[in-house]
Amino acid sequence: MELTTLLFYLFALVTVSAATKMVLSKNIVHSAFALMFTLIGIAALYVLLYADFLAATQLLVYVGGILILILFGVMLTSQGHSFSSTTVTVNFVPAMVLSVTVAAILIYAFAATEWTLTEPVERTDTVYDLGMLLMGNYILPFIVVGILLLVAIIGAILMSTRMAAVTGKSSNSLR
Amino acid sequence: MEFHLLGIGILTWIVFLPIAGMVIVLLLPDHNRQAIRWTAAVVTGAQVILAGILYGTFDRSMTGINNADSFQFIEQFNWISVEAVPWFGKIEINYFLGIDGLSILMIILSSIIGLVGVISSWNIEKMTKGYFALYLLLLTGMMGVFVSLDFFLFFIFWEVMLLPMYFLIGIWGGPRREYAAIKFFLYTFAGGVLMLLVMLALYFSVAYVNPAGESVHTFNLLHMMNPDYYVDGSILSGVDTTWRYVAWLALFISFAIKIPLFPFHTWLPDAHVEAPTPISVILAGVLLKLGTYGLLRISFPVFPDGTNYFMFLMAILGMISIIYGAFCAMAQDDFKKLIAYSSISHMGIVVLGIAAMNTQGMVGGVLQMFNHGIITAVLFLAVGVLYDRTHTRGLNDFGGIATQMPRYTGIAMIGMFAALGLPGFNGFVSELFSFLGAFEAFRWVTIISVSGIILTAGYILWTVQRVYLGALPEKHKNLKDLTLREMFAFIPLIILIVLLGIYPAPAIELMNVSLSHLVEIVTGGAP
Amino acid sequence: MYVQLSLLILFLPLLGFMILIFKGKKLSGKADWLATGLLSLALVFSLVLLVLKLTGSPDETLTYVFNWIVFTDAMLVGSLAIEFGIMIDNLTVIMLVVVTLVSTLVHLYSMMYMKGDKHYERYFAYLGLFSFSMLGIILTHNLLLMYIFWELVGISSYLLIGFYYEKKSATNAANKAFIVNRIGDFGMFIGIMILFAGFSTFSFGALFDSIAAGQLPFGSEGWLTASGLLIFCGAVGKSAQFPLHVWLPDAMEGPTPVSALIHAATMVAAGVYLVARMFPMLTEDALLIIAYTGAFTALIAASIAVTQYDIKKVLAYSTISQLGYMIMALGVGAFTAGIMHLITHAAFKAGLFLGAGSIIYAMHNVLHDQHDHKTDAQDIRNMGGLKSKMPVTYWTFVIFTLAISGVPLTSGFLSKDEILAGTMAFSSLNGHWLLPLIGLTVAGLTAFYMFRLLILTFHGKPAKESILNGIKESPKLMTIPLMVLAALSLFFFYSINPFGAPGGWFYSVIERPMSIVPGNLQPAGHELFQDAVKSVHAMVMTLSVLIAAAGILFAFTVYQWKRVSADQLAEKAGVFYKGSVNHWYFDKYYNQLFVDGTLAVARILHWFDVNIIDGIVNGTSVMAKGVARLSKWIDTNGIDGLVNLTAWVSQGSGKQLSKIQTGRVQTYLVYVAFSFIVFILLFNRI
Amino acid sequence: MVENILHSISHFFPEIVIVITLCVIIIADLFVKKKSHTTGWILFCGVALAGFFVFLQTGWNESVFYNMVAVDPFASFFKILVVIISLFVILFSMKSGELDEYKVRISEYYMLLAGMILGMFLMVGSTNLLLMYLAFEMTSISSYVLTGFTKRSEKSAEASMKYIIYGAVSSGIFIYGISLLIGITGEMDIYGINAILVSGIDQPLILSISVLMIIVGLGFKLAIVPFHFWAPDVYEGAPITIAAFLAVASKFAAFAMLIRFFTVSFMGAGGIGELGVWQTLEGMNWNLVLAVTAALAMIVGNLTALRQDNIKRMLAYSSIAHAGYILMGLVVLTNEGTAAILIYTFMYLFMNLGAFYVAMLFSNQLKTESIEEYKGLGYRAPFVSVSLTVFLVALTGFPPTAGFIAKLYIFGSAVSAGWFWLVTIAGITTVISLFYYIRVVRNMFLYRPDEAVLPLQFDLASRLILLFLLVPTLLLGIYFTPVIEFARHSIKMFGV
Amino acid sequence: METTLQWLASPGLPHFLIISAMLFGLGLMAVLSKRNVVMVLMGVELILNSANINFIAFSRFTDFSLNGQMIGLFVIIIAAAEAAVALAIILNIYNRFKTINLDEVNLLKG
Repeated sequence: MELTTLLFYLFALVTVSAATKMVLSKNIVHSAFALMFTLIGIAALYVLLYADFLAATQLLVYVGGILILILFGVMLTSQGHSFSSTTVTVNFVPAMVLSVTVAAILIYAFAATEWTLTEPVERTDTVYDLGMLLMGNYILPFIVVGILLLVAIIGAILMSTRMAAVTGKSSNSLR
Repeated sequence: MEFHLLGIGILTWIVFLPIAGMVIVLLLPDHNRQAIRWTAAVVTGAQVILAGILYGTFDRSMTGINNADSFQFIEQFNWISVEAVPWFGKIEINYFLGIDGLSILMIILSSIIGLVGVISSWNIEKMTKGYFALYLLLLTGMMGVFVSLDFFLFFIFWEVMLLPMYFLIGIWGGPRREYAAIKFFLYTFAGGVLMLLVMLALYFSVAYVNPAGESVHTFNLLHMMNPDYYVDGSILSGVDTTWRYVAWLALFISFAIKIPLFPFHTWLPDAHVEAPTPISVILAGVLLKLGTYGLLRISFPVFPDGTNYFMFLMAILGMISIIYGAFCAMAQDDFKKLIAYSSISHMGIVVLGIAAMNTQGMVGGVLQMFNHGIITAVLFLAVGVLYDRTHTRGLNDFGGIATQMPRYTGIAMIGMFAALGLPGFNGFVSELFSFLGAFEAFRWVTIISVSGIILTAGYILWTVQRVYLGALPEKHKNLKDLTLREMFAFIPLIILIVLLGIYPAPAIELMNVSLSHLVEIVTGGAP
Repeated sequence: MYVQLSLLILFLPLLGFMILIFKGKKLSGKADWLATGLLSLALVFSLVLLVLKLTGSPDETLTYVFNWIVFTDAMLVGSLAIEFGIMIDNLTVIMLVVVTLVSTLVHLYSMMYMKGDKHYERYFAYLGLFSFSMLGIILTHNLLLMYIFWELVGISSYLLIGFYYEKKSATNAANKAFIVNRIGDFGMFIGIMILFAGFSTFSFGALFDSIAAGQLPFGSEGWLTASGLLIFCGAVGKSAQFPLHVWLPDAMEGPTPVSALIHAATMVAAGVYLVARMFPMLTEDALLIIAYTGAFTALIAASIAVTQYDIKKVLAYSTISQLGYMIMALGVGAFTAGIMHLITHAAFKAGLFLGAGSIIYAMHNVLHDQHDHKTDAQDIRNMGGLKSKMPVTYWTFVIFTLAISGVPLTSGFLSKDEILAGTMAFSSLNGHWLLPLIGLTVAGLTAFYMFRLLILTFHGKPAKESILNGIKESPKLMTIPLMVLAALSLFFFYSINPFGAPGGWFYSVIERPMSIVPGNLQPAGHELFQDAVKSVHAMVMTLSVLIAAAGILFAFTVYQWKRVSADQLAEKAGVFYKGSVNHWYFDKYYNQLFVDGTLAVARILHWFDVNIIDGIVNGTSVMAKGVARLSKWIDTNGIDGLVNLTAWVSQGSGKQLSKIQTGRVQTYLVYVAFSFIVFILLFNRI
Repeated sequence: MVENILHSISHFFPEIVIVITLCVIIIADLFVKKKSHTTGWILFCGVALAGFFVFLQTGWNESVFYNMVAVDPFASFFKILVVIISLFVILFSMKSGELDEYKVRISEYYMLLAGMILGMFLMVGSTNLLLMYLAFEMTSISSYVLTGFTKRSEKSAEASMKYIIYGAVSSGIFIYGISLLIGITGEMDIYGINAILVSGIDQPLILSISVLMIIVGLGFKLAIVPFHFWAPDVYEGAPITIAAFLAVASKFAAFAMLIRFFTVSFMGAGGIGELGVWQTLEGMNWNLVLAVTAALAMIVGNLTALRQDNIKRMLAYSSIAHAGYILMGLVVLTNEGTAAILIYTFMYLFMNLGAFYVAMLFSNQLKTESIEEYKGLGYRAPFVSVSLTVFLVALTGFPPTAGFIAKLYIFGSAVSAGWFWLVTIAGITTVISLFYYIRVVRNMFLYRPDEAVLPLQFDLASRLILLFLLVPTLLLGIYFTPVIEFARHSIKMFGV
Repeated sequence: METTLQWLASPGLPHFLIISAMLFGLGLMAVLSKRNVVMVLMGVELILNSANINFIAFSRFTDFSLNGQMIGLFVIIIAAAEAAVALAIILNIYNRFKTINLDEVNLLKG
């Protein structure tokens, strides 16, 4: 039972439990923070998987970016003035059943499959190789994702900015 | 047999003249009703003339049916032809027109009825333009079905008729026109889908090797009639296989709906009652014949085995239709409904006749198709005349019309008695031969069916009594007798009724050879 | 020569019909002369033909044939030709004369009787049409053509019965006549079909030859008998035999001359003619059934005639019973007697009707002058004592009455007592004693009711003096035909010997044809039969005369000298009286059974059509929902309800399906996840 | 490495043109005055140009960017389809009344449209799972936003939200499936995967799960039952132009992707056999799965459409049903089936766009999308109504319209492969479909309008556009050889 | 027993996969059951992350090597973009409906 194993289980526990907390908690802010822990845990797992760059990105983008975004969203859209906005769950039972079944099926499948494993290579750092790949085989996805971000930004702006109210609500006209 | 006009075959002319007419009509200004009507009249007149030419130049001794060389006025060229690719043979759809003894009579019928229809729709005031445009389109569809020898073409023309019909009933029809129109549409469309499936099944089972040595899938009906062209192992190859029976049934249903045969007939009364007079005339005069024509042109020669297998079923259904239609007709108070049901009964005779599978029966059946077309046309025109004047069709609202409108009554009576199968009128001849033929094949079925003539006499005479005889009610004291235009609509039909009644040979010799051949194909065993 | 003549005879009346129907109005009253002229021309021709034939070639049968339709290379039969053609033998020419003669006389008569009718021309046109088709029946050489003309006389009788088409009763009678005939024709048609299917020909000659050659339809003797009887059905219809006799009395709604021509002399006799034509191929059983049918008809008709008061009705029933006589005669094999009776009967019954016509004419005029529209001009109770006022009518009427009652020196006596002899002989051969018994009874009854008629009409006191005073003898045009017919009702036209026809020319030209059916089905041989007839002849003659005399006497005692009160008799008769007055309830029950029955069936089927079949079509669940609700639903939902095949179902399911579309993303996602799992579990092969 | 990239770029002009156009629009947006469709015209030209380059590529058949994108007839076919559709949609957008209120933002609209087009181009071409995912996302994200473009209408906003949530989840499932597939095969481009599968790995369960997850993802784009639920809501909420675009273009792109993915990665060693491509995937009997989904799509789509009153919603359901019909061609993944699908898509394009366009024209004038409001339009706007009739009749599949030919070939492929029960269902549902299509026609023609109402006026341009849609719909029904030839030569994919 | 312990003792590919499976399930759970759109969004993020774990695990344990990480990178980016757009749309919804509860935003149905 060496360290990595221990760490693995630790982080796994953190991740999963935090995720569970996130799903089950009634308070949206709590779940947001739970999500943060989940993401950190995942980052840690990445590290265990020798994906240091990924782990960093995960921390930066998710914890630093998406999560903040979400929190902003929460605040901007929190009903009323009471900050502790609680979220009720709809069709809980079917959701429970289904998600458990899906997870079960997946786990069974994973367990049932024997994967073509190779001896894990110990990498010192992955950044350089990733860079090379990005400029090489992955040039096209790289560009595409750039454009995608551009489009996304345009869209986000378009959606989020309030428009000068024009007389005559178009929504009526469509009824 | 060749006959060209401006380098275009006569059949193409006769089929597509109405389309040309339609274009002209559409170009004409809305308000210029007279011009529109005259265009339609001229076009249909031209059709009649062409039909006359066909009749004149038609070679009575050529068989046709399943043998391409013995068809007449053939026009054939590749319409759709897609090069073969490694994984699929050549695709070929032909523009293949031609007529034989089976179709010539139908062509004459539909051309005449077409003209009559135009004359009788002279007084359509509501959206005349649209009306005649649709009407002409309808005519093209009818003609096309009768001349096309390529299943694909046949199907297209078949379906082309539906939409105009829908509108003609739906827009110019009576109070419950929507119901009638959609009912007609759905029934026929359902039939059409069945036919489509069978058509595809045939298409994939039939392939011939063309001069270039590549195997070509084709919609050519004549190839479909030839057992050698069936690809081994394809669904419809072989004889007396379940699939062939299924296909036959599907096809039969799609035609039976059109005939209409019990129990697929319920669309007919509604459609007739709601449709405007000329459309009823077309509907009863020609459209119903498409069903039986389809049976003879496609079901019988393509599936002889199926036909033999289901012959008795056909006879039984024919019998039921005869008796059942007659009884239902007797229960009607609505003049048009009565005639509608009588049509069911008379078409039953056709089915019985052709199911007999012998020359007399076959000839009788086809002749009955023609005669019934003429006779019901007269009857519906007669109803129309009354309806125009009194705006009612209730049999009990009339009486004593004979005193007020003697000329009209005379003509209507002729129609009635012809429908009743009175010797001297054409109805008798065809019924006679249908029954004679059928009797040789199915004794008891025929005997029961013949009892239909009593019922027919019953309801016809009863109608005559209720409408034309008896005392004239006050409200009808000032009805006008037939106008000249109406006479024009009636006269040709009446002449035909009497002529063919006295000497049917001219009509029979047209189809004699072909039909005997058809009988041989079917009874001569499987493909 | 023969052929051209006969064709002329055939088509002259048709010509008249054509001209009158199209140009009738233009002829401005000359129409009648035209028609009559053409007819009399035909009469002349047929007389010529008669003489030529009987003198020239008495015992050969000429046929003239052309192909009507030819089916080339039909299956099995090769080239199949449907022939039309005419056949001339002695029977034909005699019948031609009879028909044309009576027809001409009736034409003449009608010119006066129908004068001033608003469809005068049309009337003569119809008469022409009728004569044409009747002559056709006589001349044809094959069954098909026979059937065709058969129908044509049917239609012309329909037109003539319904001539006063404003009268509901008239049109009803016309319909009844046609439809009842159709029922007979239905049988006849099937019979023809059997023969055609068997021998694929229609012409008598060919048929008889092939039967004589030993072929049978469908190879069974049963079918031969059946075909014979089925064709006889046609005769039953036309000749108003039981059970289809009900139409003839009603047919009296037509103009009286028409009744004389069609419903007494010619058309109704067509049935007899048909049987005569088919005679050779009728098997013994068939003949027996025919004989009994005839006998029974004769009896019931006579029994009904006894109690009728409408002058035309009485005559109608007497016609029926006389026709029964003829049929019976043919049935028992007294071929010649039957035919002869046909002809004699044609003469005197036509006379009777015309006489009745002239009475009615007179009565009608009187009533019309007196503006009396209540009293029925045809009811003999309103007559009486006319003897003095209209002598010609009276005396001719007496002659006819004597003739029909079978009093010696009249034509009726000759034929009738031959028939009786025939029946007697028949029974003596194979013990069907019922037939002669009925024959004699009917003879008695006939004598009785005919004299009852005579007495009530002409003798005794008039019901109303006023009427009697007004009565005038009918004009010449109407009396001349009467006289002619009266003359023809005397014996010497048919045989020199007033007490035995067999010596006469008629017997020499008309002989019973040889039966050609297989031996075991043959009726008794001809010679045998002839001997039997000879043996019983004298006895029968006396019997018949006595019975006739008795009948007449009884009639006088009851109605002339009033020794016995008719009412008391009625009392005594009880059931029989009631039955007879009500025509033995035939009409009543036929109406209930057939007419109402058919209509009921029709209504049921129609209901079935509208509700059940459409119902099924309107979707399966309809059956559950109930028909009534369906139709209501159709009307309410209008078109939306009417996706015929699938409407009900698909509309419903469509609704359910759109319920699934809750609009909640998460519900959707639940579905997705669910279907994912389902797919995994369902379609996994492991 | 560099030369490879350069070579690839030389094969990549259409996409590049689109990207450039996008940038040009962004720049132009700063200068051109608002409330004009200038940017729209720019996009129009850009797309047309791209179309031109695609046209130049006909017959090319290779794979570029390290086997990430295939430039082959199959891709070109769909690119051309996308181009045609886009051109029409751009024109629609210029005519659309509801967009006019957002003139200020119209250039963003066109930018996103450009993004969507690019995404589709990549979708139809990509042979690499990662790129597939990216393209998929590109299309989706822009379409989410476009759906919500008419911000002031609640419906639009709601639609966009539903769309994005549904889409996000499906794409999540999609990528998860991809991850599994990659994991089990260790390859990320479909050729490699095919190689592995052919060489034979015995992991049916995990394989099935992954493929099924991918189907879920794509099924969302195709809107086939049971993944269709978003479609009606989104179509109804979205601007008609976008609804049309989604109903036709993105659906086709997804089909292209699906077909390519299945065909290439699962075909047997000997290429495509008689039985289609399924023998390498023994885990499930896939064509049964697809057959069931197809049947469900036809039934559900057609039946639910019966109840609809909003024409957009009705068309949404009808397009679901049509997806079912197209799927019939996929059930038997033989060349014949594929060809039938290509034919169908080509024909379907015109009639469906036409139907949507007419709906737009009417809603511009009448401010309604309810079918009940269409009563008597046949007399107020004859030409437009007649063309709508033609389109609907074509959708029903009547000869002699393009729709019939489409159905003919799709049914034909199924019949020839012996899927009779499927074809029967298709036939029955076709009959059902007649009813809701004809209902519109009936409302337009079988009711006379009261005399008061005025006839509708349409400017020449809109009528011209209509004509451009109408003519092919009729013409292709009568003479369709070129389409078939085109389709049959376009089924060639790189590496097949 | 031994084997189980041993299996537990050396965390390999299956372990990570199982975690990802769990996360996937939880994400799905959140997506299906939460009324609040933002929560649903978090669920989606969870799903994406679970996929990512797969990729990276594969990159470690199979010869898929770095490609896995590459894809992971892209997925993260996509997730970010998607989240941004989603939140923008949610804001829009909030402006229209004054709520971000999914079941209260329900004009389109049937």
